[in-house]
Amino acid sequence: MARTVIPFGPQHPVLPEPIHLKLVVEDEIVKEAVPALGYVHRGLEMLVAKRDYHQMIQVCERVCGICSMIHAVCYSQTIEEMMGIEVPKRAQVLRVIWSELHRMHSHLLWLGLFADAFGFEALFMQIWKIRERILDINEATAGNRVIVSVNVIGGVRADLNPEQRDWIESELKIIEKELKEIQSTVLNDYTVKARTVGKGILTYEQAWELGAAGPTLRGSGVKSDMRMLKYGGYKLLDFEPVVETAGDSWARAAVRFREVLQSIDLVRQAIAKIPRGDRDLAAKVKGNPEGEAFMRVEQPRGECVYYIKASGKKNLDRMRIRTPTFANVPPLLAMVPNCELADVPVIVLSIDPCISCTER
Amino acid sequence: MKYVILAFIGLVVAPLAGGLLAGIDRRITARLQSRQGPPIRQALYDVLKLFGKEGLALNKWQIICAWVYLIAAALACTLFFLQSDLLLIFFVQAVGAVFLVMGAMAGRSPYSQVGAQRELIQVLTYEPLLVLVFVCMYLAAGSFNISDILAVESPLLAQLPLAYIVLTYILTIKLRKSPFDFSTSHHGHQELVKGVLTEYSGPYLALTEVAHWYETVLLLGVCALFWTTNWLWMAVLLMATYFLELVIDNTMARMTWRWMLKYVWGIGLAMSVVNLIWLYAG
Amino acid sequence: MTRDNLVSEVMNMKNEGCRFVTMSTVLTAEDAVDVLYHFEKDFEVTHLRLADQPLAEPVPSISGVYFCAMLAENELRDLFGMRFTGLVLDFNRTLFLDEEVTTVPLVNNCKITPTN
Amino acid sequence: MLYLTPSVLKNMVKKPATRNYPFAVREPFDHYRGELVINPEDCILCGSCMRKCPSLCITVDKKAETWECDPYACIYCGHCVSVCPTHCLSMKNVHRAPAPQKVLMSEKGHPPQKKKKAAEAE
Amino acid sequence: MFKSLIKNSRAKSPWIMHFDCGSCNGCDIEVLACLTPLYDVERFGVVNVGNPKHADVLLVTGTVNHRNKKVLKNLYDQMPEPKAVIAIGACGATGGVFRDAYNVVGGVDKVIPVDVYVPGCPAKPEAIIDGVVEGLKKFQQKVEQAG
Amino acid sequence: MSNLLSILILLPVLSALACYIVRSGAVRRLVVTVTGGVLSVASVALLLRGSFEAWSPGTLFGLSWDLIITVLDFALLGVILYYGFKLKSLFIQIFTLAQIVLLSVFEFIIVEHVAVPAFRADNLSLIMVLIVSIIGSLICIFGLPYMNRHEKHLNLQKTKQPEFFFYLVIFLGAMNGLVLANNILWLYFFFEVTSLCSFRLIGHDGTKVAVANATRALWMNSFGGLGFVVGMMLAYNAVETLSIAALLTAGPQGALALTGVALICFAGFVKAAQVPFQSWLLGAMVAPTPVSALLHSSTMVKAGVYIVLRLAPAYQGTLLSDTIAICGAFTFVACAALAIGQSNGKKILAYSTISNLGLIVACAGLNTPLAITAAIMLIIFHAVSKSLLFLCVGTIEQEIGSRDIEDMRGLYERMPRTSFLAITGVLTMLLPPFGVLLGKWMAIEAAAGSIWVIIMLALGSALTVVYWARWGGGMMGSRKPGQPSESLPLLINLPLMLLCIGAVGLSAATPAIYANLIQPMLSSAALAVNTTTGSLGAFAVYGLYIALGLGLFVAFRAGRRAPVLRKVGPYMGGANLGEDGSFNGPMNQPVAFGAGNLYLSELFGEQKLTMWVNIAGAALLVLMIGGGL
Ligand code: SF4
Ligand code: SF4
Ligand code: SF4
Ligand code: SF4
Ligand code: SF4
Ligand code: SF4
Ligand code: SF4
Ligand code: SF4
Repeated sequence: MARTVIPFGPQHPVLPEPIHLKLVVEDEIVKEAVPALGYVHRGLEMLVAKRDYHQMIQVCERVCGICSMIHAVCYSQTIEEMMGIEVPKRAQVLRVIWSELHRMHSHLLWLGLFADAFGFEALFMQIWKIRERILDINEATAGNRVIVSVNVIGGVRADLNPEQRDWIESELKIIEKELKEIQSTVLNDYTVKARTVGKGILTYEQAWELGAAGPTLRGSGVKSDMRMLKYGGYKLLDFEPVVETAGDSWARAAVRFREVLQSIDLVRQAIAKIPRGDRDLAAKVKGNPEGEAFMRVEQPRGECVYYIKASGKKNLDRMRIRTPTFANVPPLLAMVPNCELADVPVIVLSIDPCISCTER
Repeated sequence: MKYVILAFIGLVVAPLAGGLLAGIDRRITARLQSRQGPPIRQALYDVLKLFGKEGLALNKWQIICAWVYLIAAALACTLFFLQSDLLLIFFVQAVGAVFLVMGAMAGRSPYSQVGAQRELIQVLTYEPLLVLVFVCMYLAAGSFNISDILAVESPLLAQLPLAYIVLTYILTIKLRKSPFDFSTSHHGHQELVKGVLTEYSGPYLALTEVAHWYETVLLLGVCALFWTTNWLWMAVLLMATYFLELVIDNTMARMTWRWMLKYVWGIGLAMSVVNLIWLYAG
Repeated sequence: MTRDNLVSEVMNMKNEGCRFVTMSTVLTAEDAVDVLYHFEKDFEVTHLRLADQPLAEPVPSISGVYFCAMLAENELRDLFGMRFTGLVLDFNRTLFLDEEVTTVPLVNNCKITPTN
Repeated sequence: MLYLTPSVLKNMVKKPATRNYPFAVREPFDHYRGELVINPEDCILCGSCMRKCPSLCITVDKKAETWECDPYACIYCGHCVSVCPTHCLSMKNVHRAPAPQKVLMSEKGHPPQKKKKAAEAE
Repeated sequence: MFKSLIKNSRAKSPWIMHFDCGSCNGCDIEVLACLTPLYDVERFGVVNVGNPKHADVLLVTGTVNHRNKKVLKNLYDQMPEPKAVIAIGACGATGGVFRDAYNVVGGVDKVIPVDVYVPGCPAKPEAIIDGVVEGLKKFQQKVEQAG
Repeated sequence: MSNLLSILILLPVLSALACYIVRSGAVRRLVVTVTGGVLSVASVALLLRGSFEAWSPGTLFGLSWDLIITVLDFALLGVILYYGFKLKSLFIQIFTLAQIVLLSVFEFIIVEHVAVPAFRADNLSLIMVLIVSIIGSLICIFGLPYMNRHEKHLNLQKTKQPEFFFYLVIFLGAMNGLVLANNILWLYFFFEVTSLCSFRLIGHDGTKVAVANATRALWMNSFGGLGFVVGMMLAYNAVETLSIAALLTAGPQGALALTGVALICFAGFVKAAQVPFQSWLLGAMVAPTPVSALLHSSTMVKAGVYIVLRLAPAYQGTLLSDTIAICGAFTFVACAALAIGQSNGKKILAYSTISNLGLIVACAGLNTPLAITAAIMLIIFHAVSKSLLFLCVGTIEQEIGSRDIEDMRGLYERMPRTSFLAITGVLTMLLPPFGVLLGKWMAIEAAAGSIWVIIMLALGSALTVVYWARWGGGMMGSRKPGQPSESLPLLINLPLMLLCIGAVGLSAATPAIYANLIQPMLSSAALAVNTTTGSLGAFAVYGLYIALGLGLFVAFRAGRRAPVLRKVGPYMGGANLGEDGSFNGPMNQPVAFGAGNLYLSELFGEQKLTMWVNIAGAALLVLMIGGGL
């Protein structure tokens, strides 16, 4: 039987980013899938040689424009650990707020794209409509919609005033209401389930062994969320990770949808925890970092790892970033074979691929 | 004279109406998605623009196929307005459908090839159902001729409710609406990009678009035959049907063709058979 | 840890039920690197270090043990010009880079030596 | 099935959520980091912005007494604004307009010892 | 008459194709946001077709690198005339923060002619809409020059 | 009259002998070509003389022809039995022995030998003669250069063409005899001759598969022959005449006679490879292409449907009629479904043939004037188009070394002329304004009153669209300007061109065919058709067909005149390399274009589906024969 060879990408309307999959299909069943990367590779890790460690924050933010905030947090924490800087509590809490806002907008963005991948345009529109409110919050509080650039080594450089806090609370209420409205569509709609349930199954063992991360890992029943490490402001908050056990695309979607609701809760908790008196936003930074550090944080797509080595110079010796998608690509390669061609976008998107951070 | 006018309607007015309908469709779709949407005449602008663009196609077969698709669709539509035989109209439109597929297969493009295969599955799904709907109409009206069907005293819908539901399935497939928009889609975000239409460009894409308008009008015409006794109710029926299509389009995910083949065949055949038996018994 | 017991050490980690997190590499000299293997179990991270590994010498691949190390090893092939023996899916320096890039990016821009 | 029906029908009867940009422009947020502008009058060519800019897009040339920025390489992070000792840099709260050509922002700066004098070169 | 109809329709129906050319996603998601209810560029007849053969306007976000420059060129070549290219964000214009990284070639104009640059990092949806409008103006000029 | 009939029946026999005895290529070439020409002319002449009621040959050397035929009959069965033993096929031995016994009983005990006119011809017979003589001859002529190349491919030392053409040509005579026969014993004789010929032709190449398939063909057809003998006896029991004409005018005659008719129809079913007997015809694909073409289009299988159609008046209005319709419709849909799972071009053609024969049988079973008209139309147009397609596939196979439709993708680039003809052939099988579709249309209209039949027809015709459209579309392709077209021998080119022109031209002549040939026959059978409505009314709105034809013409002109296109490759997500559909894949390696059709193997996979189809088909057959009782 003759096989069709489909060049899926680098440019493809359902792939938001350039990645190429050579798909060999037979009767529209995928028999072989080989990826080609490198369409987004810029060479960021090398920029440490050309930027000082303060400037690198902005570069790290642009590893990924979606969870930029969390990259910056992770980078800052790594440097802070090396230099032994105590970040003011207010800054820690504020970092959580913006991080969780990023997680929400990232998850909603993804849910929309996911809906689009199985051809549910109206749902996409509905979700992205909700998401705009979060971007408005970012823009009003941090000065930009997606890449907020509020982190500096030692803290943050923007604050929330009481009116803004109230406004965020009221916006969150609206967001929560609108999310509840689409909840049954996302989780229970017959057509949605028909396209997601049982598609791209990753068992608990597979997920663990292939080194999956984030919702992809939690969708397979592994209780693993770096926020359980209680880094930064998270040590002040109640947190219990969201886990689903089915291991299919539906489970991953469900994890993310429930995490959005959880993030709303975390933001509320964090707002309540903003210290009253202490107005300190950033600690003073002196000198240059030295030594080695390894830091893990939870990004919307999962565990992000920074490894930094410095030797007391303005420029770092080495910065290594392992982003969650990098970890989720091998599981993806295990999920795609023997699925239907029509399910390829669904399965590929179900790991919430972020190629720009994968390739940096 | 009457026939000249009818032919004119079928040949010239119908596509314009189809184009406007496409615009209204997009506008309402936008509203359902809480968007403002394009102007009503947008579909006409699009096609006019396409006619002014550079034509790209992989080979001349594609161009021929695009033309045949258009001509067959136009002819089928004209025949409809001339009140010809339903089966004849069906076969003439099938010419268009087949050539669309063949055109997509004519080039070495994986996307249009896969699109063509899926389009064939769609043809495979709706054709028998459409024939059965026509047979139902035949049994109810005693003839395949539209003029005879028009002469029936009471609305066909009363006798053929299930057949009408089957027809809405067909309509969903033919209008390329979700959940059955997998061979090509009005929305670009689809795993096949544009499926059968991927390799058509510029004026040739415009031809297929106009042909699609003809087909839309034709199918709505068939729907209209279910309530011919009263203009008002006919209009209500058509509007309700079309609006229903839009709502379906906007409340469902795209399904796969395997699913469609199983369920639409199963349900469609079952309903047609029930309706047929009912007619035999009645 | 040495090059010889690398694979068996990694095997041990796997048998203990560890998850492979990633590998990192740091230049320690002009042409030598430290290779770090990071593993996780119950939120505890374990690092294995293959110290002062000369770039010219191939390293045994652990992608046979952890398939997911394949990407990381290919990346090091691209960025440091390292070689791995027994790599399950070898992109041979085409994971990220095209022939237009004629230097090994993270090794002080030395020219690449063309390989088969 | 059809869980979304109430929502879409509601959308149908409600006013669309669309902001009619560019025909109606909503009030911009105060803190939005939009177009970077310089008041060359106050620039003392100290070069702090040049050293802090993560995108390396500002060039201060003390000899030629020029301050240049490539707004098409600027990432609108605002660090230059916060380090500028004379507060001559600022950001509007609207974005910089798209243009068919890339032009450099190029200003004549004034070293501190001199008296202030408007000298713009464009 | 037909000719003038076509001409008028051109500016009313810009079909776009978006190519992410190694962007950090910041600009991408803003391009996508343009399609969503709040910005709804379909008001101007914009459709995101995702297929170069149907597109009139190419929106490019991100930096050009050695691998994707060939893709970019291919896509541009596959678009039927008349066409326009809009480079979005600092990366699309010059390469942005990344422009001195080893695998970055630079802005989009290193590979294909660009008609409009939209600054920003990321460019706001409003800026992108402005950019499309600006692009249409140029588009119209080009068409008029061609006759 | 007598001259024409002798030419039509005996000339092929003589020519065949000539081919066999004079083992020279040149002579064979001359003999076959001339025979073909003469046969064609004779068939037209016969048509012009019109139908005749009865005609019997005189005697040969004082022996009555009836006697000769009887002797030959037993001789023939003897030969078959011989092959049965030689091939060690128990089935053949049993069935043939049973036939010999029963036939002896029948001939020597039951039948009173009164003179019955041996031949008779109504328009149906005349049309069949035309098809056999003209199309069959063209195929034989095509076979001349084809077999030369074929043997070259096989590296044969000693040519086997004399036997080949012996059976091929004699086949034509037997077919002519079969369709003209009035005496049922004669019919039986010719029927058996075709069985034997097809057996020899299928096994011609002598490979293991060929022999096995030939054996299967023979045992199945012997089974059919057995049915024929039993049916003949039962029918004779009821009407007490050997004359088919008399049998028909008598109409349905009670249970036993009806069972007899059913059994004769059963023989026709086997011959027409209706399910569950489709396997012999599929197996026949191993034979050289002219054989397949001959079996499929104008001879063998058409003999089967001819018998069913011929007997239609004898079971009109009975339950048997309905069951025949359902059996036929089932074959139509089942084989169309099976065809979808195939990528072997010849197999697709085979399934399509069986499927279409099923449709014809269904029409016979529907047994209304409209349906009978549809059946005859289908026989005509199917024969022309199918032979064209077979010959095209044969030509293509010799050129590209494959009969797989996947390998024919983009064939236009390499063989523009043949692929153009093949595409035309596909279109004539599938779309209006071509004749086959017209037949289908009438069939659907005729079946509208019969719920199960119409459902199966609706499904079947949709399935048909799928396998034809993808084949036709797949053959289209790009061509670089100035690339030379392929060159073919005249004797291959000519039959192809004639058949193509025939397929298209005859469609245009449909109304004339209907008015002059079919209608008179039906009205003579006192079955008036109201020609002003329905599909027959379409003949009145003939203008539409002109419009559609004109549309096709306009489209082709538009295509030809289209401006020279800028060369751009197909859409490959931007990774395209050049224009031939290859792209830059992982590791920067070029990946070649590849495309395959959907075969839906889980739904239409041959193995699984065949089993179910066979079970259902057998059940339906039992129902049918039982229904006669
Ligand atoms: S996954 Fe990577 S590329 Fe994608 S948004 Fe996140 S950081 Fe950016
Ligand atoms: S890990 Fe992915 S989502 Fe998170 S910041 Fe990086 S690129 Fe963005
Ligand atoms: S006084 Fe001189 S340095 Fe200061 S702002 Fe003006 S030009 Fe710049
Ligand atoms: S403009 Fe940017 S690059 Fe230039 S000196 Fe200032 S900070 Fe550095
Ligand atoms: S706004 Fe854009 S161009 Fe400017 S620095 Fe940021 S990414 Fe680069
Ligand atoms: S805003 Fe940021 S990127 Fe732009 S010039 Fe200032 S420091 Fe540089
Ligand atoms: S703009 Fe401000 S920071 Fe930059 S050189 Fe002038 S005074 Fe210094
Ligand atoms: S311009 Fe900024 S937001 Fe846009 S892709 Fe480049 S770095 Fe990302």
